[in-house]
This record gives sequence, structure tokens and C-alpha cells, in this order.
Amino acid sequence: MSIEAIPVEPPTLKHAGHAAASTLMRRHRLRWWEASPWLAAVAFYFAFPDYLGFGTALLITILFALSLDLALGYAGIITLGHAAFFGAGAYTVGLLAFHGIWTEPITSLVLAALAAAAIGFASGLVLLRTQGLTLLMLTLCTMALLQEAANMAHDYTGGFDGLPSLDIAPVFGVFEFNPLYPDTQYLYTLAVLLVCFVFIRTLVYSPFGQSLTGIRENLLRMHAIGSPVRRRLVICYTISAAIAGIAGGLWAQTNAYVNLSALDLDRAATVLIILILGGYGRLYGAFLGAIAYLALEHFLARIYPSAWQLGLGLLLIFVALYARNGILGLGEDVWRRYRAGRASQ
Amino acid sequence: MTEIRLETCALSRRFGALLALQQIDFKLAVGARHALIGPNGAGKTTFINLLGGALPPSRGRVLLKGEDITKRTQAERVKLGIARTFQINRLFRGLSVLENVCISVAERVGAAPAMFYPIGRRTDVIEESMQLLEMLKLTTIAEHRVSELPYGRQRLVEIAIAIGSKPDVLLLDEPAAGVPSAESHIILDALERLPEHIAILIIEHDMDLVFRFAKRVTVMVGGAVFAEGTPREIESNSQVRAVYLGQAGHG
Amino acid sequence: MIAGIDVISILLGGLAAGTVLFIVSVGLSVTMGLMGFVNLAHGAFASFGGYIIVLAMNRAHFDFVVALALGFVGTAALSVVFEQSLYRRLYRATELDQVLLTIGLIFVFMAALTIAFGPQSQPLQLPPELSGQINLGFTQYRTYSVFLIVVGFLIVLGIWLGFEQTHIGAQIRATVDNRRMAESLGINVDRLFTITFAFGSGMAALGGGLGAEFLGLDPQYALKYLVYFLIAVSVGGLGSVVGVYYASLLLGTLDFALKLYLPKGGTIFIYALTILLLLWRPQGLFGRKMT
Amino acid sequence: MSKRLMAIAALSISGGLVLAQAALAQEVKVGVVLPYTGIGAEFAQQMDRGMELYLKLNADQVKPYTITFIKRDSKAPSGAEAKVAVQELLTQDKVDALAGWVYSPDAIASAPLVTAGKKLAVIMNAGTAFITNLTPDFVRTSFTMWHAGYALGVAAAKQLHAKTAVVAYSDFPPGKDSLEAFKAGFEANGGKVIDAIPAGGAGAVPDFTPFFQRAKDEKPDVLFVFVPAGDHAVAVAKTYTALGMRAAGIKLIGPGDITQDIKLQDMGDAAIGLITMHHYNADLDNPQNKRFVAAWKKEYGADSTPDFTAIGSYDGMAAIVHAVQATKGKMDGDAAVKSLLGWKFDSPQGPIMIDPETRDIVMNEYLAEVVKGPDGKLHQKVIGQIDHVRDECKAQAIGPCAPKK
Repeated sequence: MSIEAIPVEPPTLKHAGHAAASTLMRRHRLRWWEASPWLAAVAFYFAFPDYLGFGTALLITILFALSLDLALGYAGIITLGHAAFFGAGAYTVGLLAFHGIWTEPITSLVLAALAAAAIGFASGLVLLRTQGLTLLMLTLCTMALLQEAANMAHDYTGGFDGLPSLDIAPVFGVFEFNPLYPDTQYLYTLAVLLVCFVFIRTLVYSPFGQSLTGIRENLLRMHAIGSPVRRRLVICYTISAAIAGIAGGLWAQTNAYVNLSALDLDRAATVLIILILGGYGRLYGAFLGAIAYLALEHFLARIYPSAWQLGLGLLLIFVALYARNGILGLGEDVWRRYRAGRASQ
Repeated sequence: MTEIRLETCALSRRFGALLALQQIDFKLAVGARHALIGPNGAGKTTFINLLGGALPPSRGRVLLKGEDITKRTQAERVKLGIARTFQINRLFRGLSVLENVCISVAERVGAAPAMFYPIGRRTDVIEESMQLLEMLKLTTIAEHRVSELPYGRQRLVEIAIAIGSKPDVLLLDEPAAGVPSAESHIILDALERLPEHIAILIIEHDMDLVFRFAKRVTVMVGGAVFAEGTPREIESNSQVRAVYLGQAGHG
Repeated sequence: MIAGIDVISILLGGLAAGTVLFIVSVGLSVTMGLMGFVNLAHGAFASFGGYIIVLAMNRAHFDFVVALALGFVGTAALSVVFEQSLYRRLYRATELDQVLLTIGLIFVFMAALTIAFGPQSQPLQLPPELSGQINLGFTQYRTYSVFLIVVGFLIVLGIWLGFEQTHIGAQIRATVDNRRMAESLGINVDRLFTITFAFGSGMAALGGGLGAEFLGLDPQYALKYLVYFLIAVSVGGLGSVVGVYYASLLLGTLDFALKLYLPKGGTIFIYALTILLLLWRPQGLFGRKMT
Repeated sequence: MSKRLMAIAALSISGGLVLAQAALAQEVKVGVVLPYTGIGAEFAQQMDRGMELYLKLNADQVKPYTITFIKRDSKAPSGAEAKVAVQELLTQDKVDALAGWVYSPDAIASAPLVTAGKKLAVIMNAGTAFITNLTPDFVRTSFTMWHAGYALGVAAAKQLHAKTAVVAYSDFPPGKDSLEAFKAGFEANGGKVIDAIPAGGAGAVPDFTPFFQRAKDEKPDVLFVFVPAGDHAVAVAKTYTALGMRAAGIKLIGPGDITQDIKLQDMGDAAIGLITMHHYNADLDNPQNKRFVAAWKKEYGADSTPDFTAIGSYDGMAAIVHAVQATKGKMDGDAAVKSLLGWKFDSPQGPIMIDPETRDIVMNEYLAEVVKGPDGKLHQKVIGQIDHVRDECKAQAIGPCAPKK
């Protein structure tokens, strides 16, 4: 794709010391707090062995939301059809396992990613010419078509009833998936999430990532500086699709089950909500959004089933009104105010 | 006679029934400081869109260094050295001034497609961007978010981004538009600091700015070239005064 | 043998289906076109209005027409409250914030309706003169479908006249065309939007009530049919009333005919049609090219 | 070898649990998995009531034990949410039995967990036939599409003397099952299905007009319709009448899903004359049902009514209570399941039994016609009855019902 060689630094770096320059040069460096989500995830494993099923679902949602963030948050591709890729990945894993063709989990995930990427690339080529509501509807309808196709291929996909009792080979041939106490599933998912996250993080801080941000911030200007906008968008969309596919693959593996809901509008809408809720275009928004949404759904639903809908609705309204850029955005504002307050003293 | 950088032959563009540009023959010399003036709706911006490749012409040709680029896309023309600014800011408002320029520079030096190392390692890109900001006296605000800058400064960023692609031809669409006259001098200072070799075509309504900056002026009226000459010739041209300067007046 | 089905009944069936779609979606199109506000909660207003209408008939035994009027007014009133208190703050926010707000509203509506009236659906008991069959001379057909088609036509005619003939209509058209220009001409766009928003929501209420015969009416309504409303709006072209009308009728009829001849195709058609139409005319059939 | 070791280990563990629980009070925890939110919410409500009402009406049966419910929302039928719910019920709440499952996908996805959990799991609605093959711990007190579908196929040919039929079904597995079942029963008795029309999805109520118009044009003797219980039925009846199909001499028949008691009055006079085959309707004339319905209306309001989803959970609760008594409250999975094989019960729907081979229900099917009663309300009048109907899909080991090798 592109030459990744980093040219030797120019002789004079007289501006390296300048605040702006040094911020930009240090921006990608890891900060201490970036370890916390992962530490928390490991802590969760030991603290709540009874909640690993929920935990696994949470991790998968985070990954799915991250994939969307790449397309929507960074490149500004507004899509309501991202479940198409989640489903593509899920069915790739599911079909391979159910028909006894391939059950090795990690390679299955790779295949899931490829399948999803293929669909992402194809649809991206056609759809990414459009924008706004049109793009939204086109992505949505593409997903709906896939779902209906999966329903029609009932004999292979099991349709609404899905593909039952998938047996997935042990990870590295050693670690069995345990249905009752899904510890293997949890750690496995966590590992995959970490790998994908590192990849995405590298991507968004790269020159490519920056040009995506440029496209999001001002399309016409990107054209005017001679950027091959469409190609960039398609590449980004394809990568995003691949990661969504991995999330779907994980979902199929950890549930040992796939059905049409993998391709559902509910799923696409939910992940969109989660991302906006957490804050898009900000990597960690996906984490916060997923945790907030799922925790609320999971525990409010226990207290009083239709309460979670109400509570969730109110939360969304609140965030939309008072926390532009989602929970993370709110946090950033508070932090900035606090810093400013300190400075003024 | 100085060497011609950009040239148009019988360039025309129509929108439906309206003939926005008719038979424009125009020459832009190397290192030119050329102003394009005329009443609203004279077709000035359309002309720039045709030169930059944002719009295809209905008829006629555009030549860069004698080579026909009429069929070239906007992106290709940028690579060939034609950059432009917009009448209304088109900036990456959420990003810092430095990043705004970096995006442009990275695109030019071919760094933009790179995925697997952070932009921060491209110190060459950052360095060049900083130098560019320095030239435009913007280093002090390099860290600021564009959206937080006063409008005048934003107009400078607009120019900086264009310079980022190291053009030989720079098309400026009303760089001082919307800038309070108290500030408009900073635009002029900036323009005067641009490298000599760049051929600059500027659309501007602020006549002081035009006559102080431009070495040559073309007056466009109703989609056609009405007059061309040195600022003094144009200023003294009675017809021009009649159709344009008079009504435009100046502060 | 299927070929034996007379074209007329297909046309009537399709038009009826399209009309329902139109009545609910038209308000959405106008408000989205006017303010560029992505109001996903439009369907929630439709269900709210539907509940008023159906309950007014079933519990308070109001006359059908009276109930419809109640639904329109009640929903319009409610929508103004929301518009003033919530929507207004997000006019200049990003589409995504608007999506978040309006999806939140949908959830609140769904929960509220469930808590208030239970999860079950509310049946619409048609007045006897509208149920059964009617003889159109050339064919027998479902009375209610015919009634809907007529109503739909009257509505689009009314709105069209309103747009063309009245001052406010002119203002709306101007604003849809070019908001900045309209504002500079001293049109009070915010007030204008409040009015259109109320009207659009009222129309949605009518759609909820009139459509209940086909779509049913339950707390899930707003989410269940959201996609169809969006399809109608996007294919019709934002802000174009006539566009939504034609788009709805076109989609309704084609979908109807295809379902009838190729039932195995399931829901494929409606989506495939939308994709094709949008690729052909990204702005929608009657949408203006936006820059 | 290692398998056996594991088995032994597992046994000793569960043994340990049993002892631990025996020591505890006589409380039996039942984990309930139902879609309390979303499109299934109405089912959940009916089934909750069915279970509660059984305990109210049969307190003496339950003594000395106390049954406590732990309810979890299975939400949308994706399988995933139900699975998390089941997993937490088993591992966190340590329930003694599981119950519920409105949607087949949820039951299917839960199967491996149920196997691992080694607890009795009573399916009270999910209808896909092969589910009970997925784990030995599933017992189903609700129907599959084959019970009514096959029986109606037979009745349509024999009792209604229909020669030709058109089938319109919601395009999801229960619909396809119904089609298969009806076809099998109908054509085995000389009938002919001349067209099968997938009539929209199960989620949102479609406009049935195009599908029924197609059917009308084909002029069959009967139109067999399967739609999921819920709002579809109302639209079906209305469209049928509005298109004047009765006048055209086409009988509308189907499983009881199209005359679900809670929807019947909503359907209005359009429903009069509908003929359905089902194992329960609220008008069944037997003492148990009279008592059940009376208690229901007293408990949940005069205009509320039980229906077959409620009866599935009522019988399911009876099954669980039987297992509790049989295992002295220990509720060890295998023992609990064993105690239900061949279990007989006098249900409001008539005598039922759990088939020892398939762990599916064996029950009577009633052919009923909708009539207007003197009270001006719609009622279902039994006009025929088939006793001891089994799930023919498994009985004849058709397609996916054939146990996997």
C-alpha cells in the first residue's frame, strides 16, 4: 500500500522545542492512565468470576464500537449499517464451525475479518460517493438486504433459529471454552480486543489517521489540497469493516451461536448510540459508552424490566443536551475547567 | 516578456442558460502578483474554480507551463502546483493551527497514506509546517484550535494550508473577505511575505489592498475580461471607474 | 393463474399502503428539509397520536373524525413543548447529537406507553361505514383502502396549496431552499420551524391513527417502522412534500405488486428499490442538490 | 478416560451442592428467562401470571416448599442476552430450576449452558420442534407447530372436506414448521397444498393484502394461515374479511395463534367463523379451566383473559412443583428430569403428559370455531377434538427433528 519508511530527520530541528510542535510529536505517546482500562479488565476477571459472561459481551461491544469509531468518529462516515460487517464476521465463524469445516478460533477470526473486509470494500466503493441521510439509508438498506439474504438461505444459516451449539476448538489447542464459567472466552476476547486496539490506536495517530480527521473536518478542503479522498474513505471503511467482522466472529465463538440478530438494525443502532454516548472520534469513548450503556441495560433491567428503557432514554437525552461529545467530552470539559481554575489562582 | 506559468484559451463555462464565463483568454506570469477585480457575479470565483479544477469548463483550455491540463482533476492539478484558498473559510476547525498545515504538508510530501507510524515521527513534516507558520508569523498561535481564533487569523491559516502544498500558482479568493479593515493589513503583510517565484492570482474587493499588492490587474464584468493593465492604468481607466470602482468605492 | 389478478386491485392496494407511509412521513420530510434536524422521534409522535385517536374511540367512544382531530391537536401541542424545551437547543448541533436526543425520546415514549397502557397493542375499531367492501363500479374493493387513498390525496393537495398559496408556505419554501438567505430576508426561521414541527407532528399523529388498521399500534411502533419513514423521506427528497407523496406511492405500489407476484422475495424489494433509487438520485427523486 | 474422570468430578460436585441445599431451608429458586421488554413483553406478562396463578391455586401442592422466582429479561431474540441471563442465574443465583423461553433462538442458544448447568429447564413457549434434542435437561410443556399444524391438516381434509389449500405463513422457522406440519397432515389425507406464501416477517405486522389477494385469486377451499401469536392475528382477520374472501367461499383456518384469546375481542366480527386447531382456548369447558379462568379474571381484571401462552407456563409450573416434590426439594437435574418423564397432569387444557422419549408434551387438540356469544363477546366453540396428540415431527423423525448422530 504505502512506503512506511520514515525519512531521516532533517538537519535543523529548530522548532522541535516549540510547544505546538512538541505536543504533536508527543501526542501518540502512551500516557500512564491508558493502562487503567486493561488493568480494570483484568481486575474484573478476578473480582467478578460470576459476571464473565456479561464481561465478555461488554468487551465485544467495545471492539464493535471501536470499529465504528474509526469510520464514523475519525473519517466522519455516518453509517447505520455497521452490523452488516458484524454479521458477516459472525456468520463466517458460525458457518465454518457448524458445517464442521473449520473450528480453530484465531484463524477463524482472520477469515471473519477478511469476509467482512470484502463486503466493506465492495459496498464502500459504491456507497461512499454519497453523504448524510443518503449514505445513512444506503448503509442501512445494504445491511437489511444481507439480513434478508441470510434469512432466505435458511437451510444453511438456520435463519431466525440460527446455528446451534457451535463447537469451537480450544484456543492454541489448550484452553477450552467453558459455557458455564466463560473465563477462557473472557481472556481470549480481552486479548483480541487489546491487539485490535493497539492497531486502531496506531492508525488514528498516523498520517493516514490525520488525513481521515481532515476529511471529517472539511471535505472540500481535502479535495483542494489534492487528497484522494474517496480512496482514503474506502480504505478506512474496509479496515473498519474488518474489525467489526472480528467483533462478530468473537460474538459467534463466545456464544457458540449465531442467528439473524447479528445483522439486525437494533445492533447497528445500539452500537451507534453507544459510540455517541461515550464520545466519538476519541478512542476511549467506545469504552465509556459501552460500559455505561450495557451496565445500565443489564442492571436497570433487573430492578424493573421496562425501567431500563426509561432510564436509558433519559440518559441519552441528558447527554445530547448537556454533554456534547458524549461522556468523555463532558469529562474533558470538566478537566479543562478544573485546570483553568487552578491556573487562574 | 516574462515566462508564462498559467494560461487560458477561450475558456467558457455555462450554468444551464446562464453563460457565467465567456471566451476568457488570460495569462499569469511566473511570480506574478495579479489581481482579478469586478462586480459581484462577474464570474471571478467561477474562473478560479475552473483554473483549480473544481469545475470543468464548458469550452476552452487551461495550460500550465504550456501543457494542457484542462482534463486534469483537482487533485492532479494540486500535485502540478496549483493551490487555492476559499472565499468562505474551509478549515479543519477542530484541529490546531499546526495540524491544519501539517495535513496539507503531509499530503504533499506523500506521507499521508502511511498508517503504521505516528505523524509525530514525521519531524520533517512538522518542521516544514512550523517554518511555514513562522513565515506567516503564526508560530505564536500554532497550538490554538482554529475555531477559537479571530476571523482574520483564520484567513491566514486558510492561506497557510494552501502554501503547504508548495504551489507555483496560488489562487486567492478574497483573502481579506470578512476581515475587519483594522485587521486587513495583517493579510497584506502575510501576502507580501510569500516567496517571489509563486504566481499569485488574487480576487479582492478591498481596493487599497489590490493597488498596494498587485503589479497587474484584470477587470472582469459579466463573465468577460473588461480591461487589463497595471494598477495605475486601471485606476486611471475611466470606463473601469464608471462600471466598477465608482460603485465599489473604497474606504 | 396469478396473472389473473386485475391490475386495479393491485394499484388500489399499493396506493393504500403508500398513502399510509406518506401521511406519517410527510411531516418528517418537511422538518428535516427545513431545519436539517434529524428527528428520529417522529415515529414516536405518530404512535402517541395514534394512542390518543384509538383510545378516544375505544374508551371515550368519540367519533372517528373527532378522535382524529383530537390526536392531531394533542400531538401537535405536545410536540411544541418538546420543540421548545429540547429540540431548540440542538438546532446547530451535529446530526449525531440530534440522533442521540431523538433516540432517547423514542425510548422514553416506548417506556411511558408501556407503563401507562401495557405492552399490548391498541386495536383500531373502524366505524362500520369504513369496514368491509365498497363497489367502485369497475371493481369491488376494501372500503378503508379507498378511503385512505382519497384522504391521502386531499392531504397532499391541501399541503401543496398551503405551500403555494399562503405567506407562511412561501416562507417555508424559501427557508428550505436557502436558510441563510431566508434569515437575511428577516424570516423568523425558529418560529417557522415551531409551526412546521407542530404541523408535521400532527400529521404523524393522523398517520399513526389512520395507519393503525395496517400497521397496528403498540409501544414498539416508533422503532418498528422508523426505517420505512426514513426510506420514504430520503427517496422522496428532503423537504419535498410532493416528493414524499410520489416516493411513498411508488414504493408502496412496487412493493405491493412484487410481494404479490414473488412472495418468496420477502422484504428484499423495498430495500433493493431504495438502494437503486438513491444511487440513481442521491438527493432523492425531488430533492434539491445540496452543496 | 479423562472424560470419565471429569464426569465423576462433576457428579461429586453436584452431589456436594445437593447436600448443601438439603441443609438449607425448603426454598426452591426458579430462574425465569422471559422477554420483559421489547416485542415479547406481552408474552412475558401472560406467562408470569400463568406461573403465579398456579402457585396461588395450588398452594397445598407446593407445601412444605416455597418457590421463589428470579426473573431475568431475555430482551431481543438474539440468543445472546438470554444466554447471559441463564449463565448468571446458574452461577450467581444458583437456581434449582430454569423456566421460560418465549423465543426459540433463546432456548437454542441456552442449550449448551443448560447441559453444563445440570438443572431442570422447562420450556414454556419456544416452539421450534428440535429444541428438546439439544440437551437432556429440556422439558417442554408448551406446543410445537407440529401439534396443531399436523392435526389441522388431518381435520381439514377429513372434517372440513377440503381438497385444496393455500398456506400463508410468517417467514420464520415456526411459520415454515407450520407449513410442513399442515402439508404433511393434509396431503397424507388426500388434500393438496396448491401454494405456499411467505407473508412478511414476524417482527412487524405486515400489510397482508397482497398475500391474501394472491391466495384469493387461487380459489382454494381453505386458506391456512400461520402468524406468530400477537398483533398479526388481528390484521389477518381484518384483511380476510375486507377482501371478501369468506364471500368467495374460502375458509380461513390456522393454529390457535390466529385466535389468541387476548386478541380475540380486538378482532371484532371479522373473526366470526374462523376455524382453528389448538390445545387451549379460554372457553374450554372443563372444571379445571372454569376454575383457572375465574381465578384469572378475579386476579388480573375482568377484561383480561388467559391464553395458550399462559397455559404453557401454568403447566410448566405444575411440572416444576411435581419435580420438587419428587426430588424432596433437592432438584438435582437428572432426578428432576427423570421424575417428569411420563408425568401426567390434569391441566385446564385437559389431560396432558410428558412424552418419556422426547420430553415434549402430549395433549389434546381442539378444533374450534369463533362464534358470537349471547354476551355479545366472541367465543370459541369446540367442534372437534383429537386426543393425545404428539409432536409428529419427532414422532416421524422428520428433518431436523431426527436426533443428531
